[in-house]
Amino acid sequence: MKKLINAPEDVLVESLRGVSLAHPELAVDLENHVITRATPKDQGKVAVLSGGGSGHEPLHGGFVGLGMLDAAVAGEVFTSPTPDKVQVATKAVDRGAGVLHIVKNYTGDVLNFEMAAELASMEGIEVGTVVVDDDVAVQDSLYTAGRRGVGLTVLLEKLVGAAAEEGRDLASVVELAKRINGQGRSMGMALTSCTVPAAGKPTFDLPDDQMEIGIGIHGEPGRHREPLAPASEIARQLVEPILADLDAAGPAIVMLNGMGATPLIELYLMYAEVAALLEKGGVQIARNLVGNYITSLDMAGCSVTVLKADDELLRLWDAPVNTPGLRWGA
Amino acid sequence: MKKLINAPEDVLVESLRGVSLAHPELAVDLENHVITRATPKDQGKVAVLSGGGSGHEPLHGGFVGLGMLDAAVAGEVFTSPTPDKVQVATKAVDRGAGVLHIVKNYTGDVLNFEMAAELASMEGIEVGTVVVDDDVAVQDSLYTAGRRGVGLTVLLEKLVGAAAEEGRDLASVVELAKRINGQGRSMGMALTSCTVPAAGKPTFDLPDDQMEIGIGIHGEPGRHREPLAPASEIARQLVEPILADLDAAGPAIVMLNGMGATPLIELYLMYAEVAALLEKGGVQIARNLVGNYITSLDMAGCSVTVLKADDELLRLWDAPVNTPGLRWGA
Amino acid sequence: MTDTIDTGTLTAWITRFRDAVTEKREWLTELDSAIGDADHGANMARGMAAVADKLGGVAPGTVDELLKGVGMTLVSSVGGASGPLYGTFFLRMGMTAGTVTELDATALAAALRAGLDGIVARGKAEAGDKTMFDAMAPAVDALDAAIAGGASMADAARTAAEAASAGRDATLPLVARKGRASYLGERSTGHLDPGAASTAILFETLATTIAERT
Amino acid sequence: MTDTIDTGTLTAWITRFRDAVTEKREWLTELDSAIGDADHGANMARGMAAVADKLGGVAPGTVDELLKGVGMTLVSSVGGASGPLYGTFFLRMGMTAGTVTELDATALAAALRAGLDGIVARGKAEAGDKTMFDAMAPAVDALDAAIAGGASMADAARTAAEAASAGRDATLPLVARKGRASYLGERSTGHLDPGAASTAILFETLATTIAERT
Ligand SMILES: Nc1ncnc2c1ncn2[C@@H]1O[C@H](COP(=O)(O)OP(=O)(O)O)[C@@H](O)[C@H]1O
Ligand SMILES: Nc1ncnc2c1ncn2[C@@H]1O[C@H](COP(=O)(O)OP(=O)(O)O)[C@@H](O)[C@H]1O
Ligand SMILES: [Mg+2]
Ligand SMILES: [Mg+2]
Ligand SMILES: [Mg+2]
Ligand SMILES: [Mg+2]
Repeated sequence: MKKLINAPEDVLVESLRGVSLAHPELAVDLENHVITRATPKDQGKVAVLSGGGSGHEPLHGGFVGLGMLDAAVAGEVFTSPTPDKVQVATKAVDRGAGVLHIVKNYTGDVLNFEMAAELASMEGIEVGTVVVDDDVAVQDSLYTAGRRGVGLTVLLEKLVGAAAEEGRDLASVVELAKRINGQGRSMGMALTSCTVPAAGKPTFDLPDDQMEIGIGIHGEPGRHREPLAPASEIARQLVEPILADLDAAGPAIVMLNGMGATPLIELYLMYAEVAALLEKGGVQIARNLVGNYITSLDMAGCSVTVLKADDELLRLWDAPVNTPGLRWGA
Repeated sequence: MKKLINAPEDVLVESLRGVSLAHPELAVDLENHVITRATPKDQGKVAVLSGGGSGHEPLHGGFVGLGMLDAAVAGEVFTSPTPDKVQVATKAVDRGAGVLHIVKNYTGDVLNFEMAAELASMEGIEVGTVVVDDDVAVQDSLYTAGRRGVGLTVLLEKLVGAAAEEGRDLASVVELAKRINGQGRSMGMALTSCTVPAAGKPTFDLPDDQMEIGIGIHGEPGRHREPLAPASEIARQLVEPILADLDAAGPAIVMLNGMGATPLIELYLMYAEVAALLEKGGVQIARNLVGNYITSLDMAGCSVTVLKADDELLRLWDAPVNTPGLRWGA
Repeated sequence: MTDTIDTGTLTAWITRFRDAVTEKREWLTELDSAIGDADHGANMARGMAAVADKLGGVAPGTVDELLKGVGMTLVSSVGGASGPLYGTFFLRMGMTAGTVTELDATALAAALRAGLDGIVARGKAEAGDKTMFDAMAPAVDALDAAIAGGASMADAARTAAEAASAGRDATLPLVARKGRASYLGERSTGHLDPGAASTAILFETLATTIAERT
Repeated sequence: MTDTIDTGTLTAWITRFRDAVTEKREWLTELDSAIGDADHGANMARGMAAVADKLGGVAPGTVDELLKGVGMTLVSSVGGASGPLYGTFFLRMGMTAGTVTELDATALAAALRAGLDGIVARGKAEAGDKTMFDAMAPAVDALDAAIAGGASMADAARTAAEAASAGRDATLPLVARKGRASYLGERSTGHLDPGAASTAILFETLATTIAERT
């Protein structure tokens, strides 16, 4: 295992220490693994909190700041944070208007955030929850844990963060979050496995001439393995399942996301392929993001997210955001 | 070779096509591999141009925009652009006040930009040049091509871009650029080699328990090979040569840069180590950047850049910048 | 001597479980690499280390205090799916055991059954979903049956351990329908479920501890 | 028959050089991987393909037109260090040759000498710096000496080719002092210089082409 780390068990806290040193505009609670804004938002506004296992950086800690999250709770690598820590963060950011929990749909995340919400309500804090499940690689049926939450989480955090900043109430923010979740889909692929520090070796073996299609963001192998293909063919394998699942004709926000070890030169190349296919499918890309936003440690690969947009979503998208990972208009 | 590409010889143009689709605020000349701002700066201001081989993204194309570059000229992967293309870009962005060429110190870049400056002056365009050579891994002596230009290029492009935006004349911008070059130093390391698409396999072999110290940004092996070490020890091997070469006590701008395949979780962890060592060395980190800013394709590793700062530099640093790769205050 | 398990022995069980998951940590993670996210060994080792830290040196009070402490510590130190599930297991065990200092065979069986029900209440797993349930349900059933048949606590626990490890092995061909492994669909067959594997360890250590009671 | 080389033969040389660097592309890149940035083969192949594209079908005019065209095309299609250096080489060769349609041995030697001087003017390389200079300077020297000694153009070119390849081989133990390889310091020894390797090909193809003149 080749990583810039000390001991595997210290990765999370030592990395958070770096975040704390690099970003005076954030407050980092090293004991509870919670990142909040150094300057909280105004009293009376809904707070937006997300969290999950670490290893997806900049998600979620890199999205704390004006116009996006109020708090991010970091679990160990690929392991949901525990309810008590989510509860600490929820309490810390509640400004009297309730807290939205943005949860990615994984059994661990769902269970821990459920318990956290129970703890919060025992303390009289109103919590609303959206469970993001946008991954079309997984059949949403009785025979799975449901679709995973992947790339859409980034777009949702941005949009919902903007809505909360406007002063909307919790019910309306929750409704918006669920609407966004309903009209966004993602699909990802990997060229290589990632290596979990504590495991010390790649999660799966992938021969030099193979790739995984339909991966998650935790080094889970994909739905199927395919011979390595050119970017144009990979783009097709990502875009088709999305368009088969979502009537995406019309304006959309599109993200071409890297899994952590894929450089920008490749991501832009992939974006050109993906954009061409989407436009053929009737999608008008109104806004886009190209880069490493929701990663899987040192995995090489990419994912595509398509969110159907309307004037409201585009206005929320364009609203100022000032976080380490996403910044404009501020 | 596992990459998100089609044919190796098309990587540059296809990637630029993606940049063009993703960034309506940029104008991309696909024939000459030149990226400029869609809206040029005001007449009478010095234009700032940089360029070099591709494979270092976001450098340079991702730094075109308000407050930073006016043009970036992209060569083939790891190959300096040719004089004619630099000349096309120089002409395109000259607003009557001359053009600064920011050149990284490699024989190829220096020779091609030299010829380009000759061509430009034949057409009556005033060109000033700064050759960035900040890499302390290389002895600056008669026995080398001199120090390489590496991480400092990012900081220099930001600062000089801000100065040009203020309306300073070419001589003063050149002088500032040279001053910045004089007081900044970098040092890098690799955990893995990168793979040049046209070569199809890693540039160098690095056993699982070894790392390269003192690498460049083109897959050149480092000055020496060392047993793989913890982050704290790696930080020491990067910081010590910088502090041995530069009296860096006092305020500084510091960048902890990833080489392309190293995820943020590791970069922040390294930043904590580096920051601690620098502070022990009397450096007060006034501003910082942590992320992948000047990369070497899919190389895993990192570099440290330290630039001694003063009030003027910090003011220029804080000035608005609005580029795909660096954005604040705008 | 009456056939009971007291807080001291329960503590010994917990300690032995900690030792075993720590020792088998790599194996559990390897199982989780194949069909999950390569952290089950780390999760269990981290959680049980936190539990041992908390127990360390403190005289065990009542059974519910002990087991609820274990559950709370797991909930707040593991995360992932297994944290709330194993946490709930011990919390419910403790609640059902009540403020006593020892359990007889029937009370132990009832506590374990309550723990299992807690896992189902949280995770909604059914038989054949390829989860820890598939090791735990047969174990608890076997324990009940053995005790109903008049077996000693030690024999009943041994039977339960065997049922748990058979249940673990039976997860091999299953297609997962819960947890991360379910994302793999058909590709999840041919691998043991990591949670079923840790559950088999849980019952194996229980049997050994009871057998070695002093 | 007078002992000259005309534009047709010069074109054949250029074409043969293109074929050879294209064929040896992988090897040149491998040499550059060891002490550079793994692109010398791609650079030379790309540049000479562009040159061939430009020459294709066009009747060769004067020697200076031909060689300056080659030089300009290399300058504007290669990039890197080798682009301006090989580009300058051909530009200077053409300027020195002048508006003629053929060169005798002395004129050829003068043109090559001017090309070499151009490379030095741009790149400041000295003997032993481990660059293309270390193959080219011995080759040009050998050609001069052979011609001064009354050798035929073909024999002189063959001698030059042998000197170039000896010069290339002599770069093996050198510590690089110019170009990317210089960053490696002592680690640059034990490898051939890629530019010296392509220069040896340049003189080898010249010798073969002159020998096969019709
Ligand atoms: N809904 C569920 N009900 C019961 N057990 C489950 C459920 N989901 C997952 N598990 C168990 O949890 C185990 C995985 O635990 P662990 O790897 O620690 O957490 P995570 O899956 O969050 O990484 C699985 O092997 C399975 O036995
Ligand atoms: N200053 C110089 N003078 C002469 N030749 C040089 C000089 N610098 C580099 N070279 C030659 O250029 C070759 C490298 O060319 P190439 O790989 O195409 O360009 P780059 O080094 O820019 O990647 C070296 O092997 C060497 O022979
Ligand atoms: Mg996990
Ligand atoms: Mg090069
Ligand atoms: Mg797991
Ligand atoms: Mg090279």
